[in-house]
Amino acid sequence: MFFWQLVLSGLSIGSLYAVVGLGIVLLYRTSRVLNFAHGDLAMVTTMIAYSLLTSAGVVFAGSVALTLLAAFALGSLFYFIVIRPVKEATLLGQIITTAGFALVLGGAAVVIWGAGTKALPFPLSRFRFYDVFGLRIDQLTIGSFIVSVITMLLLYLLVQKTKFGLAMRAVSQNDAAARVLGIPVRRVYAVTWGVSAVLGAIGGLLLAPVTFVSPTMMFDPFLKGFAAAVLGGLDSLPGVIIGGVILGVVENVFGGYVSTAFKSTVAFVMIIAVLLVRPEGLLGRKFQRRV
Amino acid sequence: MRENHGGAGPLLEVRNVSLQFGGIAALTDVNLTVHPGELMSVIGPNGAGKTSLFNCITGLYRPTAGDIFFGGRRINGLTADRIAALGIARTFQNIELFSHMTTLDNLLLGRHLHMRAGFFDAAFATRRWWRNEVAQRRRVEEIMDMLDLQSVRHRRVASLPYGMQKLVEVGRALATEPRLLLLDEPSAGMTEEEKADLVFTIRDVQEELGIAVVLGGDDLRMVMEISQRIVVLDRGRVIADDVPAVVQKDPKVIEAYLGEEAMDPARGA
Amino acid sequence: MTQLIQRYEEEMALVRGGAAWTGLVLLLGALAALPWLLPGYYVYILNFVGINVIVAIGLNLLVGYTGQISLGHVGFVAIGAYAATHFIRATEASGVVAALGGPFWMAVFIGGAAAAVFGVLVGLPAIRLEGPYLTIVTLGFGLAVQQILINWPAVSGGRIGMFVPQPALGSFVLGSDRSLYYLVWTVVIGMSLVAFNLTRSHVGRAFIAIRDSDIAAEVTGVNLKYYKTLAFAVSAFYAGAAGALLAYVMQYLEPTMFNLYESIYYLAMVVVGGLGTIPGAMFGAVLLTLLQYGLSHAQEYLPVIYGGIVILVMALEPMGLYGRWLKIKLWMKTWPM
Amino acid sequence: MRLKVRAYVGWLLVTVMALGVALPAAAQERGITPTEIILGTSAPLSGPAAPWGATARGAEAYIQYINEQGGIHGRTIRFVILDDAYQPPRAVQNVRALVEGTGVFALVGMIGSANAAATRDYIFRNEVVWMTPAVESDPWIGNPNIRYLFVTYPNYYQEAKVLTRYAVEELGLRRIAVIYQNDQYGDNGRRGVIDALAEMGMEPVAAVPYELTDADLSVQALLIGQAQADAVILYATPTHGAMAAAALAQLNPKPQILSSFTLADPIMAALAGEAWNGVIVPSYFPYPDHDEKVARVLEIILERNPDLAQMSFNALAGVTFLEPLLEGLRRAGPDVTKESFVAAMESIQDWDGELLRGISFGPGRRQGLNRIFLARMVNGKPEPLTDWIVYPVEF
Repeated sequence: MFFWQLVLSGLSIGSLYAVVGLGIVLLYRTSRVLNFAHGDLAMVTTMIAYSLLTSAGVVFAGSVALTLLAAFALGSLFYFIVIRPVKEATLLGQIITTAGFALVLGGAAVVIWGAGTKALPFPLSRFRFYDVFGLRIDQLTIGSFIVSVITMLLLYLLVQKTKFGLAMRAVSQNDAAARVLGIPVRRVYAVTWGVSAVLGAIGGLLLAPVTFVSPTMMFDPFLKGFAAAVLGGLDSLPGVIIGGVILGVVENVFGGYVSTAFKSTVAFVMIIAVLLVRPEGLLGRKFQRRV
Repeated sequence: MRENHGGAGPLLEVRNVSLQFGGIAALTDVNLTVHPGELMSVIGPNGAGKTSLFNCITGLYRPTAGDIFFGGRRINGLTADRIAALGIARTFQNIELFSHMTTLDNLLLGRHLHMRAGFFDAAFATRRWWRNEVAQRRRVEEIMDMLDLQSVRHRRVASLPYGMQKLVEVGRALATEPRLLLLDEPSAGMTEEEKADLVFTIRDVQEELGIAVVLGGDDLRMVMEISQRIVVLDRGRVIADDVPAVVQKDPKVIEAYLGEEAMDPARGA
Repeated sequence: MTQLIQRYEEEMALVRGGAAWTGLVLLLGALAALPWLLPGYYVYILNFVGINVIVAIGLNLLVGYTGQISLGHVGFVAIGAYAATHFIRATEASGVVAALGGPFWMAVFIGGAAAAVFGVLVGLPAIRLEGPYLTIVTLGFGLAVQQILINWPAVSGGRIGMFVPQPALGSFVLGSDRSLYYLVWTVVIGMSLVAFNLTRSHVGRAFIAIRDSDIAAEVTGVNLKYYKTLAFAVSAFYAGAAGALLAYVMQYLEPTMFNLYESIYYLAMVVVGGLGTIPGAMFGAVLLTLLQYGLSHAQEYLPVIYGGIVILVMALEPMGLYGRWLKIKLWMKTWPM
Repeated sequence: MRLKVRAYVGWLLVTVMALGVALPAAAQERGITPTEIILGTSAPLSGPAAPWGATARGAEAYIQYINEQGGIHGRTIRFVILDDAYQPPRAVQNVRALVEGTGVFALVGMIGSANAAATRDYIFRNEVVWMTPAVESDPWIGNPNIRYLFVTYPNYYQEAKVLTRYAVEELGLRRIAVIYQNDQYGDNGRRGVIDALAEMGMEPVAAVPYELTDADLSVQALLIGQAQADAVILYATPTHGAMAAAALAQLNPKPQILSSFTLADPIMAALAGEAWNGVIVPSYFPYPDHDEKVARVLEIILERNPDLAQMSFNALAGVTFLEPLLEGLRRAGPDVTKESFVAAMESIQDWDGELLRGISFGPGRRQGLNRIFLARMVNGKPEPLTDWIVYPVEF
């Protein structure tokens, strides 16, 4: 029972890693930008939700809607103001630019909202339980699991079934060709940034009842989301979901049976081991050298 | 490192080489021989497998089946740098220069194999390193003279005109002092004038330096003009291997090219 | 012919022309005089500047020259710092090496060498991995080093930390800011010289060749495995040596000092200063370290300012500060008199 | 062209900021001028430990109030706060800048074992007055260099012993476990629990660490459940304390939580919600809800810095670092010197301040505080359980 309880809580945190990682992957496969500000973007949008819910007194559903809108705006704004001018930068240049943005967001959050930890009023309770096959599951876990799955489905529909998704895939294959075909490449990038930030915001909102709201709340979840993305293969959306779930379960089982002190480290050791065997991640496309 | 290819044995021998990507066959059962000092060409319609063949020979791809011998030694399975050390140099269809380096440095990199100074010599600028470096520079100087590159000596190669870049690439390949030089579409994108110069250079290389040259499918008129022998690939298979006059009339070759368009000597393949 | 050779050697020389020599001598003179002109706690900052210059130069060899990303460089700094500290403690206890004139310079070497060994270990997977995948391996390395140090008190002293004996030359203790300053900056100058040597040699050319086109480098005879691993080893050596100096300057080590943010700061120094140029790495390290230490008064605004500068530089000057400097120099040269 | 102008303006900005390494004023007799007393601290205002920065802000607000009342013996107090972002190298630099540059009379507080450890040799060597570094007591016990150090901060180790004994003797719980942060603070708590149990011939049923970067403590809680603990002693930051409490609340049966005083913050009830109900928490100064003087101080600092409302406990703790120093300065009179200040501090015996109660220093005694009391959190409000519990003075 102890084992299955560990697996269950691993699944629940892993699905949140996956939601965070989805934003990273979506952006990477469309624009080849590795966004190190993804976590801090999510944190800031969660802070916005907090302000809406507490100071502004907006109802929960309304706050969530406004927060997701804000996330979208913030993400695409960052693309237009910062990323587009440095579009030609190397992978490293982009990492540094987004890391700089992360510092700005993290610093601004401390200045605006203060450094303290806050509680986000959340409609689901961690203290209402259901017993299923002898396992204890709380309302929050069930709720956030359902929201994660819905988010993944919606993203699937967006990417696979809509015209915009098609444009996104075309741009990810070859942006020059896409431009020739009349696809508004810049707008596709900007929207992708927006959608990615929205995914981050959903992750942040779902994590808020667990990690609480503070300027550092996304530090670990971002690293894990990134790790899940790499584990699954950076250009594979199903990959990051599988990667996140594996990561959550493995680190929990390791923590439960071996050591809680090395719980976080084991995730990265596992990734390195996987990459040594499959350099492109579990479901990633193999990169072929072109001459 | 360099072995002597005693006698008149073949310099390069490609035996029954096949290459597959996933389920797609890029090369099927290719046989090919290059003799020392020879100037030959490998041509074929687009996607016939010329570049794949070059990549197999230079160690960038590993053939799925078959063997490649160079100077009597089996080289498939060796890393690209080891093959380069044995004496095969090449240029690329889409220029692969070190774009942030100067012409001089690009050519000096061609001398990398000939540096007899190690890491610590370099780190502490020992006399051995200094001597070596000067020796390499002298050799590079000769190549720059030969290719007429002195005027762009200190220019970053990315800022050079296209034809000039192609020439720098040839220079870099020559700087390694190869016995076999593979030129993958060297004249693509060149002006007629540059093409004429190139023919001149290729002949020089082959005749004066005694290097065997393999031209990868290029301007057909030029190929017919200078090649001693032509191998024709079509969809990864060798369909002809003979002197230009015979190949030109081979119905299989004409048919292969007709797949796209009637054989037009002025058209690039 | 002799004339030709002289021309080559002239081209290969590090410092060309009288003006450059004068500038260099002035710079060195200023460096030597600084600790006598500034209060001690500024000299302490300059020691950190020097340490970060070393890390940045080494990181630039890896990132700027060879094109391999490392987000875990702080791990190498940590390994160097702890290796050097253990060496100093052991020799101090035994008194053997101290008799030879003090282990302080050897500690710098030991720190570098220990880190270089790990550099090779991290460099090996790098041969197969590209871009973001390599990033996560180095990131994981950095996090793992910190985590292991935290949980292995025998090596790190755990979270209590570990105190570092002061460097000694025989019986002469070099603990003051000024003597540490000369130690740090001598190492800075020596290691910069080595870096300059490497970058103008076939080794440096091979690094750049791998960055610009690894395929072409390989078919031209560059052994990718060797040079990629070498770049990691050399870069780690610089970081490790800097770690040893950090141990001396801080005289105290604690695992939380070696966190992910430090790795990002190091990368920022290299990028802000200018990728692929040694003076650029120096510029970046000096500027960003001074900012970090100098803006304590700005208090919680520092991350915003720091991040803002990084974004500003990336947006306005992708070639970094050094690129801007070269343009200004060119502009002054062409200024109509 | 416009782009170029923009670029140059950008560069100008960068250069000015780089030169912003402000030159400090020269100091005379350190930290005491005819009109001013200069105090300083290095605190984490940014970075992962930024919440602790509220201690410095609380002290700052209180000093503002003191100055508005006319200062001390006609001198106003200048309080310089430098940010170290919780990084030891920067803490060292800040302390040096404060001592050598600003020329402070005393340093107030210092957050984090590593920062205190990195700076303490320097502070001792330069004989700087140092008020209450917020760290464990181990480095001070038996240390001959602490003449200018005055501490009114609870001893984590002794506190853990008090909590453990209370759980066993008063609550009758037998299966005691501990969840602790994997650092000096947590280790002190863990050792206290183990030693107190050993004195009673018992052992903890589980001792589970977590890392400061962990974002979810459900594994730790499951391990506690697996060990069937009926009491958990918690050594954590407020955020992790709340995470742990929420995760422990999912266990069946739910163990009794006893936590370190660092979790005596009102934010805990907001964060952990009903999971914080019934938790037993010590404190070393009375709660504002029960004590008018404390409530008044809280009012004073919130009037001057309303942002501190969400971190009122940290802000008040910052005032406790400062309070004995102000008393010492008052007692030392207008002609204060460092030595007369030390003598004045040593004259403080069983003194009640606005926040602190029963503080004593003396020649050879630098641990001014050795008492805590326990309270139970009921619906977010503390209900006192015990009177002051006194533990041994060790330094």
